[in-house]
Amino acid sequence: MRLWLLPVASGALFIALWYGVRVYSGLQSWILPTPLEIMEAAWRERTRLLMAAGNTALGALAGFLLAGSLGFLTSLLLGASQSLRASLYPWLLVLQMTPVIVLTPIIVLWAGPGLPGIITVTWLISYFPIVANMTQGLLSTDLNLVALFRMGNASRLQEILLLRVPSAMPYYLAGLRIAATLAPIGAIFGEYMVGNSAGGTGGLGFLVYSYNTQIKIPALFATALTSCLLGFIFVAAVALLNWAVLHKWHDSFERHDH
Amino acid sequence: MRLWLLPVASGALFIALWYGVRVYSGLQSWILPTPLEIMEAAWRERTRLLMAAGNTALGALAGFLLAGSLGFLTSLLLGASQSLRASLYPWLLVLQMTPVIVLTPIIVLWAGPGLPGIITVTWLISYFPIVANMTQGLLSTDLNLVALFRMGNASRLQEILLLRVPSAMPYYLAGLRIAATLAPIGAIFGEYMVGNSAGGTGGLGFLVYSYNTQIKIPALFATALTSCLLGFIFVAAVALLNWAVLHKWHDSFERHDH
Amino acid sequence: METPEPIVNFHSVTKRYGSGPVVLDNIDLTVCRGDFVTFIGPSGCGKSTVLKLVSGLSPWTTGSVSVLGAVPRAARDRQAFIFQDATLLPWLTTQKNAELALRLRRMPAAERTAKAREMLALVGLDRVREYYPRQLSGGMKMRVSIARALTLAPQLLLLDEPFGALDEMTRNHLNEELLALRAQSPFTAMFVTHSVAEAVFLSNRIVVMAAGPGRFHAEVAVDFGYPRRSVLRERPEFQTKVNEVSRLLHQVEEVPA
Amino acid sequence: METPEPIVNFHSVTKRYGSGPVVLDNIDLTVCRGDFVTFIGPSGCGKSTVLKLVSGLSPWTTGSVSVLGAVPRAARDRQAFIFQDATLLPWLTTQKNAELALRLRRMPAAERTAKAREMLALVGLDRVREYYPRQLSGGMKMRVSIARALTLAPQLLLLDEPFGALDEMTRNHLNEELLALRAQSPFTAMFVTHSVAEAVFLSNRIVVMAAGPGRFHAEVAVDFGYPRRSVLRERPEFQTKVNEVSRLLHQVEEVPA
Amino acid sequence: GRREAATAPAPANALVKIRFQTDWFPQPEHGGYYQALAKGYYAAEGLDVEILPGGPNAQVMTSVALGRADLGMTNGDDVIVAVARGVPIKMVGAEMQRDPQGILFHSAHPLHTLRDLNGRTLMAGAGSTWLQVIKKKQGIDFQLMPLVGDLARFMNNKEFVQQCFVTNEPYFARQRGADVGALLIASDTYEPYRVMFAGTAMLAKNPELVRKFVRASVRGWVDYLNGDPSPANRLIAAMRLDLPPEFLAYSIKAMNDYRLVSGDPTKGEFAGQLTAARLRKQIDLLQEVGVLDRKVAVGDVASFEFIPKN
Ligand SMILES: Nc1ncnc2c1ncn2[C@@H]1O[C@H](COP(=O)(O)OP(=O)(O)OP(=O)(O)O)[C@@H](O)[C@H]1O
Ligand SMILES: Nc1ncnc2c1ncn2[C@@H]1O[C@H](COP(=O)(O)OP(=O)(O)OP(=O)(O)O)[C@@H](O)[C@H]1O
Ligand SMILES: [Mg+2]
Ligand SMILES: [Mg+2]
Repeated sequence: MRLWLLPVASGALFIALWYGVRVYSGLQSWILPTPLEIMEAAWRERTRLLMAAGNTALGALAGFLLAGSLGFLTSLLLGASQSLRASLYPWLLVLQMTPVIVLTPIIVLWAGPGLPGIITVTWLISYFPIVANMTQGLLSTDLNLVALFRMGNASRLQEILLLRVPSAMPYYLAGLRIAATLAPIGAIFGEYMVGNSAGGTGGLGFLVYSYNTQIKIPALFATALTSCLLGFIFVAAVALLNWAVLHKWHDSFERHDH
Repeated sequence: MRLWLLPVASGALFIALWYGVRVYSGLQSWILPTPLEIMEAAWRERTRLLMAAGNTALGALAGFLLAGSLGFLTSLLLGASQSLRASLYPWLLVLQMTPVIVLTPIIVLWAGPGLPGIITVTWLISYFPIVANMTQGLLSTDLNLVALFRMGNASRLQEILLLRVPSAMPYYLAGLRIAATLAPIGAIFGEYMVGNSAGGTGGLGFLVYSYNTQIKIPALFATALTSCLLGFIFVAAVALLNWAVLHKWHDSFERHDH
Repeated sequence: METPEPIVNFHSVTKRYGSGPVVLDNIDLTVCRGDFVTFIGPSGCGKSTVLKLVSGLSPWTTGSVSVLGAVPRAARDRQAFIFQDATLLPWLTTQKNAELALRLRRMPAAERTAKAREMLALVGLDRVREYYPRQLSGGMKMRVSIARALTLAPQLLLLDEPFGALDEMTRNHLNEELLALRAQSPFTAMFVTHSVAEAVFLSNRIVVMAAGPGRFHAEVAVDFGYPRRSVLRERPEFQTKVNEVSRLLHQVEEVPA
Repeated sequence: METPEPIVNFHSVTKRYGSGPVVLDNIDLTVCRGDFVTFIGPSGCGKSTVLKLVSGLSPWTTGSVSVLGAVPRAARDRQAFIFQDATLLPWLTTQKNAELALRLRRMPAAERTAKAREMLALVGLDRVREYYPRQLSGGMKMRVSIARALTLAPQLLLLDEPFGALDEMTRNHLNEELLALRAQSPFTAMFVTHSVAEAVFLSNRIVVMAAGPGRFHAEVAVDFGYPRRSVLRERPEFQTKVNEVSRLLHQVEEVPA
Repeated sequence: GRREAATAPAPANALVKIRFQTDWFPQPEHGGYYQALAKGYYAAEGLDVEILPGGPNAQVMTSVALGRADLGMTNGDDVIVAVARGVPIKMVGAEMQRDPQGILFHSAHPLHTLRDLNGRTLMAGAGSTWLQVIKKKQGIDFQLMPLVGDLARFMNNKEFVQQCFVTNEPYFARQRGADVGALLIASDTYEPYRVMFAGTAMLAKNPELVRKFVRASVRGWVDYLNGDPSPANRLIAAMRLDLPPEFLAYSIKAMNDYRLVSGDPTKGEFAGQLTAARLRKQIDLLQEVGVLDRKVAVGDVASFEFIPKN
């Protein structure tokens, strides 16, 4: 019970601080709008924000699922053999470390502008944390259990699916949690980079453009707020998954009683 | 020995594929330059690239160190108590999920444009994966060992420093590895967002911007390549740290003999 | 002789883990200062659980437990617990692992190094002080854990099958060392073992437990008086006692299947 | 009677871990089909290491090892290994853990479920089939591990202190069950224990090992013939044998410190 | 696929499909095309035009060069630079005689000429051609900040100057109560067009379609700025819910005030016109400041045959 109150309390503190900064530093609403101004703007722009959030959610979700599944599969490959790891990992790093802006023309060209491009950008951004974590997880398996599988003459596939994958789950889920926060901003960034407004309405990234040029700063922050809310849905989904997968056996779920 | 050859071999394959795509798809150098064209451009632009890489490295390094240390400390707070976690985590998520573009004016105002702003953006981008991972690591400590510390009447601080931190190291290092890849692109993105320069010299982000506008695509890719090389230095440093911290005791360093 | 001071009290204690079945059923127990109480009984009957209740690592469900005049947790600074598993920190060497308990008590480095060395020598591990746990054999790991607890010189020592993974000679040797230590700096012991001979050799009281649900079946007093030497094991009254306890054990144990 | 077929051969085997000290020094050993060989010796003398060499989990340094006519690894499909630790998968229930070895052999689900149930019943764990490892007591975990290995009906069974965490009754019961299983579907066993009585009850050969470096000190033949019943333990020749082995053990064990 | 749409022989009465790529989200600066579409000028030429709205990184020239669109529009400089890099496109007509790029300033710290930029901090697209020109050609020195798209910093700092479209940002800054002005970057020394362009393949195979498209588009532009703009505005507004009608009106007025489309009649300029002389001058300038990879001739960058006569 009490645990639900804490973020609210810290939130109240945070908002007070926010007001304090506004007043004390003499900033104006086009640099740092007050929470109230933001809420007003959010209410005023609610239909557009909702529609845009819907569009962004689509890109974010698709990109996230792609990153989650491809990241999982890639890590299996990387975890499966040291040779594959040595061959592929450097190129994955290259992919990860190439600024998206450089890839933008190619993305637009191959994936197409709009949604496909946005999904690609989202995927690119949220993919690597999953791979890095899951791979570390696959390699961190208890060697006593590995010995058990070796003795059981387990195939490489069995070792991976029955042993390494479950034991890497805490790592994978930590990676998914990172990806969950990256997906919505990735989609917004994607819209910012390769979005278009085919069909007339864009996502939150488009609104960022629009509110920025129109100097509707409270509305801009309301857009950011919307993006955070979207992100919370993703994070909550991952937290649920985390609970479902781990609570029965993993030490991160502290038994009250042991 | 042979392990060093593999990335080279896969690299050769990758380059062959690249040429194949170029030829087969009829793309031209202003879309997808060949590796040779990129190397030529890199050589032509070497002085600018080197200078720019130096500037970017500075921002990336500072941002990375900041993220690594603040991320560590934040996680300690989050790992220390469930109340702190409930109070702070949601707001960290908000910070992470707010598109940087919205914060840009505030960053420039508070941190200042140029290097301080760039460092801030780099930090913002590479901070959260560390926090997410390290926190998960702190919470995943073996409960039998926790019981040992409880029995030893360990203070909360001792439990964290002597038990949870070492056992979270594999998670922290996986987070650092992600941050290492994010730092250089974060710095480039930062230059893109909040950089400034006297008349056009800046970091790689500036070059990306200007090569892109000028459709100097091979030079653009050469810039990306430079950014990757920079990233590799970061990743290599983390890999070294990983080895130093874990090889003696952690199962991810498979003993040949057990 | 003074009246013995009770330092552990169980009053009508029952225990279930979460919403699981009853694991300990209506337990009453008083351990007095200087007692060496051994718990013996079938696997899964709740011996480790008794020790966990005393240490405050696990809460009891109904009844009351007090330890050294306080709630169990509050008495931890005067307790040491040798767990059923070695629970070593994998990133510390043998030496550092043995020092850990003293380090938690903030003993200065030099002093605790010396103390840990002494105890490692006692358990015969002087040559592997720089080994990491993964380089130790099963019995060696357990001995590190024993050394770690012994560095503390506690008032109340909880021992959960500490010697189960050791060969008979080492085991007997450590039994004697344990009693020697106890003569030097007296402690009260609550001990779990599966070896009746060990129980008889070490304890002044033996509690025989029954399973399903876990409960106290009988208590046997062992009044050989301390100090005890290894020759005790050869004496006929020792064997008589062993037989008595074994008989009680046979009563409670229904062979499975 | 046929001439016994040798199925494990050590020829002048030495072993060191990495660049560490010599752990096994110049070992020669032949185990024949149907043998029940027990290794007994001080903690850290290399008993587990011997089993690891036979299973191919660890490479030997010099000499040669062959198992079931092949290099050790190649014979794994006809072996089962009960490790010194329970090594259960924490995310599987008792039942699923017990099924694991069969699952790795791709036995159909229904069949392996039945087989695992049978073995869990044998070790007395039918009531905790749905428990996760963290809900089990130390001895219960070890019994799951035993059940898992027994589902395999191997030709060669390696057992590393399987019964060390169990009370005497359960232990004796499982000793007898093990021999009963062996009578049903014969296997060769290499066994590590610290209990001399257990060694004598189970084995036809007992190898007494010495430490520092690990080596074979003596071998004792136990020719009571199978089947053996629990009454054997009461017989004087049993005690004689126990005393003989104990005496050999006393020779090799130098008490530490 | 898509390419055949433009090149396949059109059956009688059937309209020929044309894809036209713009450089940004729909906005009044694209008004002429939407007007031509709304009023049926394209249809009258036998064209079924689809306007592909752009956005950030719209890759207009790439799109056209690869045949994903048949024609596109962008800044004239960019086309010259692209042609010098080997991109197979050519200008086929002007959309605006002068590019609407300008510099936004607070009236308290005004810019009268580009020289006033000396010593100030300018937020602009790094690598923009005009920056090179004024820096290298006119010796103007300034601090550069990359253009991200926000006006917040500008609003907060009276000394700030920022690249803009004279037809766009000033309106919103004034809306928020700032007293601002905008200086058009185009000047006598540097006068980039805003142009329509086509791929060279399209030009070779189907010049007639290009001619028709340019003709109808210019007609649309003239009508948009001089007649009733509401047909185009309705189309734009449907896709840009965020743009208030007053803004559309402002933007149209600015295009007229600066005579961006019609040009200066006293210099003989008219809507759609491209002159070889101005392009020559432009090419030389770009050559001089070093943004061109190789020498290009006027004929490489533009085709003048499609420009409708005044
Ligand atoms: N992975 C390893 N790396 C280095 N040394 C090791 C390793 N495993 C075991 N040793 C060493 O080898 C020796 C023998 O170990 P082993 O586990 O075989 O002993 P054991 O006879 O089984 O002892 P116990 O009865 O305590 O289980 C020990 O001295 C131990 O320190
Ligand atoms: N964390 C837990 N959650 C649920 N049940 C538990 C837990 N720990 C122990 N149990 C149950 O409590 C009972 C007693 O366990 P305990 O560990 O006290 O047995 P034990 O007497 O020490 O056995 P052993 O000799 O095998 O170590 C067992 O049936 C076990 O399944
Ligand atoms: Mg126990
Ligand atoms: Mg062993």
